[in-house]
Amino acid sequence: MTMASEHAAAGNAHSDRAPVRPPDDPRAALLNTQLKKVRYRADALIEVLHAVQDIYGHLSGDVLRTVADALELPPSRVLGVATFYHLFTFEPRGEHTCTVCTGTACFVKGADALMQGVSEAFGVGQDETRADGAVSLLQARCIGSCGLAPVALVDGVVVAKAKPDQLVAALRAAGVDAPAADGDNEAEAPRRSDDEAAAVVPGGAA
Amino acid sequence: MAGVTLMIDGVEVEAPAGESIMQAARRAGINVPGLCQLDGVSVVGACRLCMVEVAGTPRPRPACATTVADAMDVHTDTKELREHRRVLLQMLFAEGQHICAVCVANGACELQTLAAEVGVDHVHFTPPAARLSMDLSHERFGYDPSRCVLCTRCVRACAEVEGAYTWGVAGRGREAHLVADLGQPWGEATSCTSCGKCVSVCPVGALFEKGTSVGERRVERALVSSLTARRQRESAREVLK
Amino acid sequence: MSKPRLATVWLAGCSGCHMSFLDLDEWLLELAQAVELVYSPIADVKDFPENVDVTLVEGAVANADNLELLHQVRERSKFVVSFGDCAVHGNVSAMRNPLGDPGELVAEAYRDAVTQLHGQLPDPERGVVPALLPRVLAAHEVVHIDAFMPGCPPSAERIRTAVEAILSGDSPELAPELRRFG
Amino acid sequence: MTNAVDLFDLTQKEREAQAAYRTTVLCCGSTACLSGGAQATQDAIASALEERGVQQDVRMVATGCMGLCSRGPLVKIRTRGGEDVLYADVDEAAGRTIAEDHVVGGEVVADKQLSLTHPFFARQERVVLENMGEIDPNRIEEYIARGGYTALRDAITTMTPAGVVEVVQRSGLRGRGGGGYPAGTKWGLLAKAVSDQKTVIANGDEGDPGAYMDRTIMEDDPHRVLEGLALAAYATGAKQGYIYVRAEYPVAVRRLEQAIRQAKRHKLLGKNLFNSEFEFNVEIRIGAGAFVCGEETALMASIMGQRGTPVLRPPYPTERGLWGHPSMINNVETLANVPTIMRRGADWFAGIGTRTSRGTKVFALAGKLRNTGLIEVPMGITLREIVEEIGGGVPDGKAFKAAQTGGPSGGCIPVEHADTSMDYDSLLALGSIMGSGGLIVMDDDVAMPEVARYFMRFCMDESCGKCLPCRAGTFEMHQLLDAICEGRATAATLARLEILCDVVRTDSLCGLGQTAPNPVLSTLHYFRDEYEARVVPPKVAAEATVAATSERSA
Repeated sequence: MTMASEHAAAGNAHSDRAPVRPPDDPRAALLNTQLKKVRYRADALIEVLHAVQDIYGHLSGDVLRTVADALELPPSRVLGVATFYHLFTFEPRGEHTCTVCTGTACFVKGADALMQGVSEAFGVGQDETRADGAVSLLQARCIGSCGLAPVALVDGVVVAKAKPDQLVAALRAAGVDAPAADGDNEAEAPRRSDDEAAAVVPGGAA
Repeated sequence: MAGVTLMIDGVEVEAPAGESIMQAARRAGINVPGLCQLDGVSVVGACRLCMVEVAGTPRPRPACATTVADAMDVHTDTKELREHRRVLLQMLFAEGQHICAVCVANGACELQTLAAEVGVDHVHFTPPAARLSMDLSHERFGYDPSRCVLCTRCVRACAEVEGAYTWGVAGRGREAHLVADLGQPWGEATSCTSCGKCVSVCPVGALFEKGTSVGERRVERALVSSLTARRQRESAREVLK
Repeated sequence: MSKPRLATVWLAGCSGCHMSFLDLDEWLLELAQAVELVYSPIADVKDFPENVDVTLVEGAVANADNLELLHQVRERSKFVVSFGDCAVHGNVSAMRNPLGDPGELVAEAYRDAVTQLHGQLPDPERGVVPALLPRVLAAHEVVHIDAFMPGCPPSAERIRTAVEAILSGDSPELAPELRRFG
Repeated sequence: MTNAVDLFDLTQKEREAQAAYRTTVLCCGSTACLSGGAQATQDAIASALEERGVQQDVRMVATGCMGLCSRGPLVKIRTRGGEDVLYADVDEAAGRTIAEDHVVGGEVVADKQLSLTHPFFARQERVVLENMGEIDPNRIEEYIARGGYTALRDAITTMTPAGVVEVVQRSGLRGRGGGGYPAGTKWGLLAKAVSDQKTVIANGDEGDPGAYMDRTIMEDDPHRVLEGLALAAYATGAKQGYIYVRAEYPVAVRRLEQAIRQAKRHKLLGKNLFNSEFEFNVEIRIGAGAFVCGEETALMASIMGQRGTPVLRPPYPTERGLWGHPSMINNVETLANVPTIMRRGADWFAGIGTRTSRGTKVFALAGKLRNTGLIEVPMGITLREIVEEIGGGVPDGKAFKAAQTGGPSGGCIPVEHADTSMDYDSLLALGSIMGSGGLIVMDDDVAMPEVARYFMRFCMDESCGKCLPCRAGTFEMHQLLDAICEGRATAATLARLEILCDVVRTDSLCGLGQTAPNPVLSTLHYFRDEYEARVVPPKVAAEATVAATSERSA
């Protein structure tokens, strides 16, 4: 017996586990399908968390508890894994996203200027989502298009040999407006990625 | 089990095979500094304070996680090791807010004692300007994250000895921190059995009994170690029966 | 040969280190024979003098006055000792650092706290109180320090051992049991 | 397919089918060219051919990376009996022109043509990338038509496992992931381990910023990875394989999944391969954004669904690995070498490169260069040859200052050492490492303390936090580099930085921490004057410290 099948067998014993609730939420149904697909194997935690993020857009405390119960893992383990990997996020992303590659080639060719240009044009900080939820400015580890540096993604579409104005134009075209001038955005603190994580993880080092 | 003979700091030491350098050294009266190692729970080799030089190896090895071997030549207290330990301890002080004067563990703190022993009389790194709030939600215990040294003794005692898995490490790198269950206040962590093992193994004042004031730490650190040792002895007897 | 010129200064601290110093009782008489005390909070001297041999610095650097005095101390002393945990690493004085903006702290302490009777803010502009630094610093973050004497406060024995060593020109490094923080 | 004869049949059929076309249009469909508009180019060519009614005479192939990413989209025209013609910067209009003038009219479009004798191509030697730009990665038939899976067949049907280990050993192949550990030795260790639950793992967690060799191999020649892994399994007695892929590479995941399905269908994976007792299955595991998972023990933790924190070695994975069973981890590029080594022989492979570094190395050539992209060169080529001949030199009248190899674990090689041979040992002697193959060229606009700070920031963000020296040390080093870059540092700061480098390098638990100081050490070594130029007197530094704290708390 190979290891994979050994673990599968261990998982099969639990395939009658209670389904994710609420049953009338289509997202819960999708998650159930995913859990069944991995046969409730504890070692599939990362795959399940990817699925949760695909389905719900982000990871929340409630769903993490559900996952912990379904995979029969201690909640502290689930949170530990979820917060270890950078791709998991604890807050909903903005309607539009601009992701600047910060790989070495892009660094050498001015990724900083791209970041700053977008940040200033739309009033959104690095790794932040603007208070109105219109746009998130994120950074990516090398996306492996170094020959085209500097590179950014606007709503997932690669912009090669990018210039700041080009990104600003692309985001404007996608429908992102400049920040409100009356300082409303100042009054309302920007949603930092960490804040929501802190809600899930109170007492966490901010 | 066959024994081995090795040299530790120029002293000939006999040790059973499978023992760690740290254990062998201790029996020979040589105290190798360390924070994450705790008898009775698994070895992680993470604090790196117990690094020792082993002749013939390119870099120092953690004494807690290196098994003795015959004819091994170990040095635990060279000038270089001492200097590294001083730097490492300073890093620990700078990671949190370690203010002995107002700490429950003052006078009974392993970090404080190590600093004095190794010769850390000031800290060259700047502590972070972070605001970490205490968790006093548990009815009997408190947790001050600013005093945590991430030795994970509590995590291992909770998982391996109590079996509750309440404590875990969340976050990564410098953001790594302890969490109870899904990060809710400790008092609301449903898996916690309030057994207090985590508090007893904490080398510093991060986990403490409520109602104890500066320098009043009372719990016995050897509790978990003796518990595990007793358990192993008893189960060995069971097998013999 | 003239006697060594000794000074002690009190920056942001509780004066506990100086109290501990005074705990040395009759040894203080011996010390008085051996050195000339040229500046100290327990002596009525207005300005920090020139040509000091040894200065003990109690307290952290928390405000503009502390900063100015410490620079003066360094310029005018041959050997500067961080005296007690506040000077050594900020200690209790630095506990405000994680709270951020000192302005809020001052407001809480002088105006907003329920225990406040007068509700009046000190005004650094009028020179009544010195302006707080954004962050409390250990002495060695500001100037070079020649020796460190931890403790909150350092015990009388510790002070005596250290000062005797320094005055006799020996290594000021303290034994493990005498260099514990707290 | 149940036996080796079928594989020949399939090969034959595919070759005949390909030969039936008069013209083949190979369009680069790699991620880089696609983001440069390759899909539109391809569509333009297809519709032009359709309008002219010649589409059935022309075979259109969306291939993997052709290498010269900075000049994409790239298109290659192959005519029966003629020489290949390569076109660069082919936008929609150019695609249409090429289709009409060249494919239909037989006239080469001179102004878009790029000579294949261009040093960028001529100086390369392709082993791992031999199929790049030649095959459609979506079709197993094309891989097989170029000799794919014959190495696996021949190994299983004619060789003992020990014989395969011996070939790999004799070839001198070393790990391409960074460390350069001899692959044959590693295979031998796993082969010796006694267990019926061994696993082999392909490490596709290419985390170095500025490197994309493994991504390209996985995306554009996925069967090569599978074949390499299957050979490793046969040689070592493993039944289960895993490919651990960065989540940032979704295309690689899709292509590998598809390749596994195809291989299973053709009985190249599964039970009784080539009618032998040998059984081998492969699963893909996806990371979630953690550089440290490139480290063997962290990678295994991640495969098991845990935090990717490294554990102490020994025991080594070949003794106690995945789920406690003996396991072996090879980098994707290492495995991709193996099928060719098996087909062409250990001696042939050992004949390429230098005495201690055999074979070729794939580099992701990037930074301040005229030609950037993916190259494969024999070990022992000099840095200068790569930069000036293949890379076409530094543009805009700027001077070549340094090249960075090995990413955050590597170092900067200054122009004075540009004539050094690119091999494991020479790079190590210069204070850098071969690394996984990122090669970033810098001109004199780039300030070295800032480069060091960039890499330290990376290591700090990627430290797993388990061991103290790496968790706190990378942070403290970054603080000091910040102080240096911002004019708050004294000479003492530099001294402290060097002590920290020593502590973090010596005492860290895993390779991430042990190598994190390298970019600092190498720039301090070669460009110390740049650091010293930023040092200020103590009083100025103290004032700046006070000012900086107020900025930070504001």
